[in-house]
Amino acid sequence: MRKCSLTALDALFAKMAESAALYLPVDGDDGRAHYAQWQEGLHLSDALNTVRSAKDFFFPQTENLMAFKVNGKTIEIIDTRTEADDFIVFGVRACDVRSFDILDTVFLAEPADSYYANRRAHGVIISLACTRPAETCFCSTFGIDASTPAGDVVCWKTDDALYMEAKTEKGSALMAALADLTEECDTDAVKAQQATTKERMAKLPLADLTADKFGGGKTMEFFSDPAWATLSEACLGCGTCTFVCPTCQCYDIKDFDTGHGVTRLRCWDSCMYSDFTKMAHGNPRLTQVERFRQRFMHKLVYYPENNGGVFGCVGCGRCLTRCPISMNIVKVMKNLGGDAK
Amino acid sequence: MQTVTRDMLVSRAKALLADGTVDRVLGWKAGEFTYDVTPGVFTDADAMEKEFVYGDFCGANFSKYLLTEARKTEKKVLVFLKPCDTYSFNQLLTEHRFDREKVYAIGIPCDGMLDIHKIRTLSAEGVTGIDTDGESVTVHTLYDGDKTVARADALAERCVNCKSKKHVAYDELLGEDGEIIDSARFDEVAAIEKMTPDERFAFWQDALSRCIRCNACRDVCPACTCEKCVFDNPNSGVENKSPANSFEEQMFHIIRAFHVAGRCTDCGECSRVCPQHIPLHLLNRKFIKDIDEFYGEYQAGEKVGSRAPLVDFMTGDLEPSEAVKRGETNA
Amino acid sequence: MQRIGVFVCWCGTNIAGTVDVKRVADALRNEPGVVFSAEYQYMCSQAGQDMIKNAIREHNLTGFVVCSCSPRMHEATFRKTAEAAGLNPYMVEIANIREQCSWVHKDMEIGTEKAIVLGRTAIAKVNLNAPLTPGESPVTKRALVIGGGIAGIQTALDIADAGFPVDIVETKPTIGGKMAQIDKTFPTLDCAACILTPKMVDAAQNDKIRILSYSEVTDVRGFVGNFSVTIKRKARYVNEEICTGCGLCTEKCPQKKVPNEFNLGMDTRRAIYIPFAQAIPKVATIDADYCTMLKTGKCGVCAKVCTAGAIDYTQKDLIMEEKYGAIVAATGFNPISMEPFDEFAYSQSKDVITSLELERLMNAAGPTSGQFVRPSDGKHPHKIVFVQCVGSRCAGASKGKEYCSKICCMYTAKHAMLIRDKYPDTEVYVFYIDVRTPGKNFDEFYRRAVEEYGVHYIKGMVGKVTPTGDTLRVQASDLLANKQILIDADLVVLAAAIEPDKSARPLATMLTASMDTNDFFTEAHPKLRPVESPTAGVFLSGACQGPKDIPETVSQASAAAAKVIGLLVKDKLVCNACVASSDEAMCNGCSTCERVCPYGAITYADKEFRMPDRTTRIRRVAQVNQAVCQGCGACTVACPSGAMDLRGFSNKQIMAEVDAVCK
Amino acid sequence: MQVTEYKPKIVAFCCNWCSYAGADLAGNNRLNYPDNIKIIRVPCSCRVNPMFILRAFQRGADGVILCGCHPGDCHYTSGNYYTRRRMALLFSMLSYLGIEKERTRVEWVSAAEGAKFAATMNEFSAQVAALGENKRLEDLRCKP
Repeated sequence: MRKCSLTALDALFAKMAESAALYLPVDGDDGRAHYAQWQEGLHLSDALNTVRSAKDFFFPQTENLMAFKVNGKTIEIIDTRTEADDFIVFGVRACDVRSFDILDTVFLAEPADSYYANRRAHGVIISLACTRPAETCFCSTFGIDASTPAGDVVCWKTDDALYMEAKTEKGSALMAALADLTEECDTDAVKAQQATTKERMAKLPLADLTADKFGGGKTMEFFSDPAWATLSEACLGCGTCTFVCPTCQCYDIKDFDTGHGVTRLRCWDSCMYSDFTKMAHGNPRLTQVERFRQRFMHKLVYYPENNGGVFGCVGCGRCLTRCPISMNIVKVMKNLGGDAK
Repeated sequence: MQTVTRDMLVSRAKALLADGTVDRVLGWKAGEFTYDVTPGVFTDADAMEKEFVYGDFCGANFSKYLLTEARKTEKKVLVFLKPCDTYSFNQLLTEHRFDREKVYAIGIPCDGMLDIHKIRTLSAEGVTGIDTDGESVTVHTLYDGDKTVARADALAERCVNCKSKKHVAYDELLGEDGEIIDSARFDEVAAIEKMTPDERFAFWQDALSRCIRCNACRDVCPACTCEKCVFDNPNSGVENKSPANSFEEQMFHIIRAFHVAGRCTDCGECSRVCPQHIPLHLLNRKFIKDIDEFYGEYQAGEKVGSRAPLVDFMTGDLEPSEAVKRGETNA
Repeated sequence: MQRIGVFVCWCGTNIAGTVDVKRVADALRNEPGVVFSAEYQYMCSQAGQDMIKNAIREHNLTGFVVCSCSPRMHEATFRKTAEAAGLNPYMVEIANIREQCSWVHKDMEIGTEKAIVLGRTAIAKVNLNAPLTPGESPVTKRALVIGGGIAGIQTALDIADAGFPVDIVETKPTIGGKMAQIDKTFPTLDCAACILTPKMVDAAQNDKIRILSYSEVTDVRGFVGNFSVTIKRKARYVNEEICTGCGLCTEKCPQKKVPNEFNLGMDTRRAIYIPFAQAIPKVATIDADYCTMLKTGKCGVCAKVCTAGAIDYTQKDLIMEEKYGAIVAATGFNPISMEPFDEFAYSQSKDVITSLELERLMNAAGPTSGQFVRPSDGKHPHKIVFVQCVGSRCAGASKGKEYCSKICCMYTAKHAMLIRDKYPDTEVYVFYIDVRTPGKNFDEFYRRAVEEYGVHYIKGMVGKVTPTGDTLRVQASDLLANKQILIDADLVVLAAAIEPDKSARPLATMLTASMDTNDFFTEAHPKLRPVESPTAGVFLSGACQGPKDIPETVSQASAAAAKVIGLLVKDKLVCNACVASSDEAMCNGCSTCERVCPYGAITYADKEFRMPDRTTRIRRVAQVNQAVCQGCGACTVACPSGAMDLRGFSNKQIMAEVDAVCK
Repeated sequence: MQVTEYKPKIVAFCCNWCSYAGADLAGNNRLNYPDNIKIIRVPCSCRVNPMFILRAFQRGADGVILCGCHPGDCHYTSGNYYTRRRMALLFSMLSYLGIEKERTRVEWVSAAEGAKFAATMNEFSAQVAALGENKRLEDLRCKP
């Protein structure tokens, strides 16, 4: 384990930014933290987490897949793929780091999504342990330890220093480059912080929430639950929960007519939208009840069923704070199966 | 704290359920925390007793839910309307969006609703509970103990700039009706108008670049009730699912605001729900301010059946070139 | 996928002089959808049209673009060509490469490039064109003539002669209009009443003509062939059916001080009156502004003396709604007010009069019973000055009209001649800017006034008229002699400009007929369609379209009648094919479109729909009456969801044009 | 160095009854105006949806002008009155968003005003040219 004094943090960031674009959470004008590319004068936010997750760097909301150039009656196909530039995402919390396991399962399984794989290969994730989890946090429900995140490099920030530990080859390479700015250290301060954080985790309002009743093989148990109708009755059908979610991975592919050709792009889609899964014959999910059910069944039942029991939620709590009508996965988990609180 | 209490609403709703006037009640259901109440439909007294809550975070405008709820009821659906909601209610009636006969509307006074984001910013993260009492709000937090913030500071933007405490539609009123307020709601618009074009462009580029095109602003908007929105219609020429670039962001927000121009009651739901805190109300209010200044004051939803400014004209209306000059006080 | 043909016209050298037509044809051949492209000297010629027809057959064209002159010129021609070759006429688009390209630009390179873009734009549109079929609407075989002057009367008589019923709506208690006030007519000098009143009687006796006097049009709805008109029949407090027109009441009425408008206020009439002896209908009318009975409830003399019992003080305005297939505007003219022309002392001296006032002074039935005397003292005038163009041809002036009132030169010559003829002891001076006499026998008439009757024509303007004791001091300039002139005149006659009647503007709004800046009705085409308004089914008769003398008015009146008859003989009208239509699946029924429709073409219906969620719902949806819709497109923009679209100018078509233009 | 004069792309929506005829008249009278202005014929100025204007900018237009009958002279009686309100609000909004107000215009041109049509187009083209390329309401994807 190595550490760097907080007074030298800027120098550390400057060093990192030399070889790759460095993104880190900074406070925005709206009083909330957003990712921004580091430059002299930008400071790491103290906020618990960013509004949008680090997913955006690897699976951006809009991505051009290919292009067609049209000239009169001829069409030329253009492969727009290029090798990605190296980049570093700093300050990813434990929950969001876990989301990459879920995204990787989807995008890196054969045939791998070359666009995603390209970014994963060139991106380094530096995680940051939580110290003050919020009332909306429930990562422990999914077995995540907020005090000890995964990542290429893991960091703990105390009052005076940033403690760092490489976890992967990419991480080790990065730490080697930072050797001049960091010093080897013991793990006492980190252990103390981890202990405190764990205590805090245990006292969170949602600490007792479990996903035990969900998982693979539970489709029949929950699919026809009458609670779906009441849970979804106020749902606006917007995509907020989907678009702030670090694990949602659905997309649509569209052709944009540029006037002189076509840009084929993919963009995030939301299962909450009425035209999601719309096919030639219409839409198999007729009402918002079915769309709403799909989103939560996917995270709590279908995904674990297909992926060795891993849930499709990481408990980051974004949907709890962002949903316009305050409906969210926690309320769903508590109300399904006749287990209303 | 609100003047009307949960018990007042529940007892009135129960009575109307009992006497057969209504068979559905639109109300609020408690969440995990104080602030995360969810709109819900109640059909029996027991459920109401168990789950119905009312308080400073019950800001959702129920009028749009009437589009679906009024179709489901056999008798009438009971809806509680804050003063600002009644304007949306009337506007929807003007546009024939639901059957007035299927609705029983109770006007409830409103003391302003609180904004959880403002409370978090003013107190601390990790809000486990909120007590309001008169002019102060006590916030219970995970790590910073109890914090007190002034109620006035915690009010949602739309409540700070409340335009009316007067109900323009109801079947019955709980408590006292208020007055139309001479609010300062256009001050921010005026401030932007005073900027240079470069500053205005930078301001909006910054705001609109945050858009994630979740459509929450549209989906919550009581004026957006199209059977098929142009942004979801592949044949409209403007359909797109993502804010692919700054043009898409601009186009979405210009068209969204233009489509509700003259129909927007300034209920403020769009800004409330925006997960990216884009000040959408400043777009809508720009149109309202322009309409007021160019064509005379007009409040959408004040009267059922009123003629919206964009489907009306005067032979002596000002020319677009003049309008642009007047709308830009900096010039 | 369309199979589009492109035909580039040279228009002789009109296009080919500035546009490389071959290059245009070659470039457009490569556009998506184009399967044939050619150029030719004159596409609109028979040979050119045959070339198109052959290409349609040989290449199975589904649509074509003609790069030629303005669509306003030959769109109809090429649509007919398409139809003749079995193609839907709406599968044709015109790229305007003459008026908007070759005639605007001088450089061949620029003109050619632009022509290619315009052609490409038209191709982009045709790619999205769909065959359109115009609807049909029935025709109500009855006409409405608004205005009962000589124009309205002639139009009504001609329409009635063809066998169609006609209503004449006249705001005054009698028909007759301005001509009834005129004494003699130029250039024949026959008496106006002698030729007008028989026509008035004809109209009254024609069983196809209904005269709605003392009435106004208050609302017009509908469209060509199907107008629905609201007419207010003002209360005249006399039962028209019973009144015999004996005139006893008009003699006995104690209220004697009512200014007589028929004599332009130069004498008085009673509160109950018949405007003039030959009035049609010859019935009395009570002037509510002056009638003591109506104002105070005390009097009732007329009711007492009326042996027929026709007086009805309780009569109310009657609103009637009638259906018509065609409407003729014949609202006529008025002399403009002389108030702003202080320099002529019109308001200071009774002896400064307008020409129309002179007509009444000289008329045997006028205020002086035909005695030509000064209004101030009843003395015979010996020196008379006529001032021409008062308020006419005032370009740039703050008062008056820019246009020539056309009739003044001739009636002034008439007046001068008549006075010199009857009273050889008078001296008559006419001040003029120009004397304009372009009519049959007009110049001969004017020459007679000068040569035979010794009227002093002086080219020059009167600067000022000052009442001085008994006379009027006229200061003027003689431009030909280049000197100032002072004349002490006994009478000054002003040839006041004429303007459209004030009722024309609101009527035009109701009719959705356009007007020029002077409030004259605009004709559909100044040369080729002079008696039609651009609004289908609305026709123009008489001075409401522009200043006219009587013969011209009567010819136009008959021409308008011919157009009306041409419309009314049809059993069905073919409607505009480019109309709005609502996609009911997307319509919200919000009523926004209805509010902007100027024709009331949109209505709503509750219909049952199978919804995407497989439920059934009754929804309120907009429906467009295709016979009523004129295709302006206001509703398409008002509609927030885009459910309302316009055939022939659809959202997609216009956006495709935008794309092609910006490419 | 070769200096090429910057030619802005301009879309002119013209109503069929007045302005399009006015443009024809300009041609009849051989009045010159820039070739970079391309006319799109619409039945009435009220047919022009704000979406068309945004579309033009998206597709690379540097200026958009709407021409209709003079107020009061609309072939459809009231269409241009609606246009006037719609465009007043739209243009004011564009300006509010910091987009140059000189890029948009509404002008009333009658069928008799060929000279006004040409003069307006010359003037508008010069005005837009002075602003340079449209950068604030552009869609980079649509650039060639």
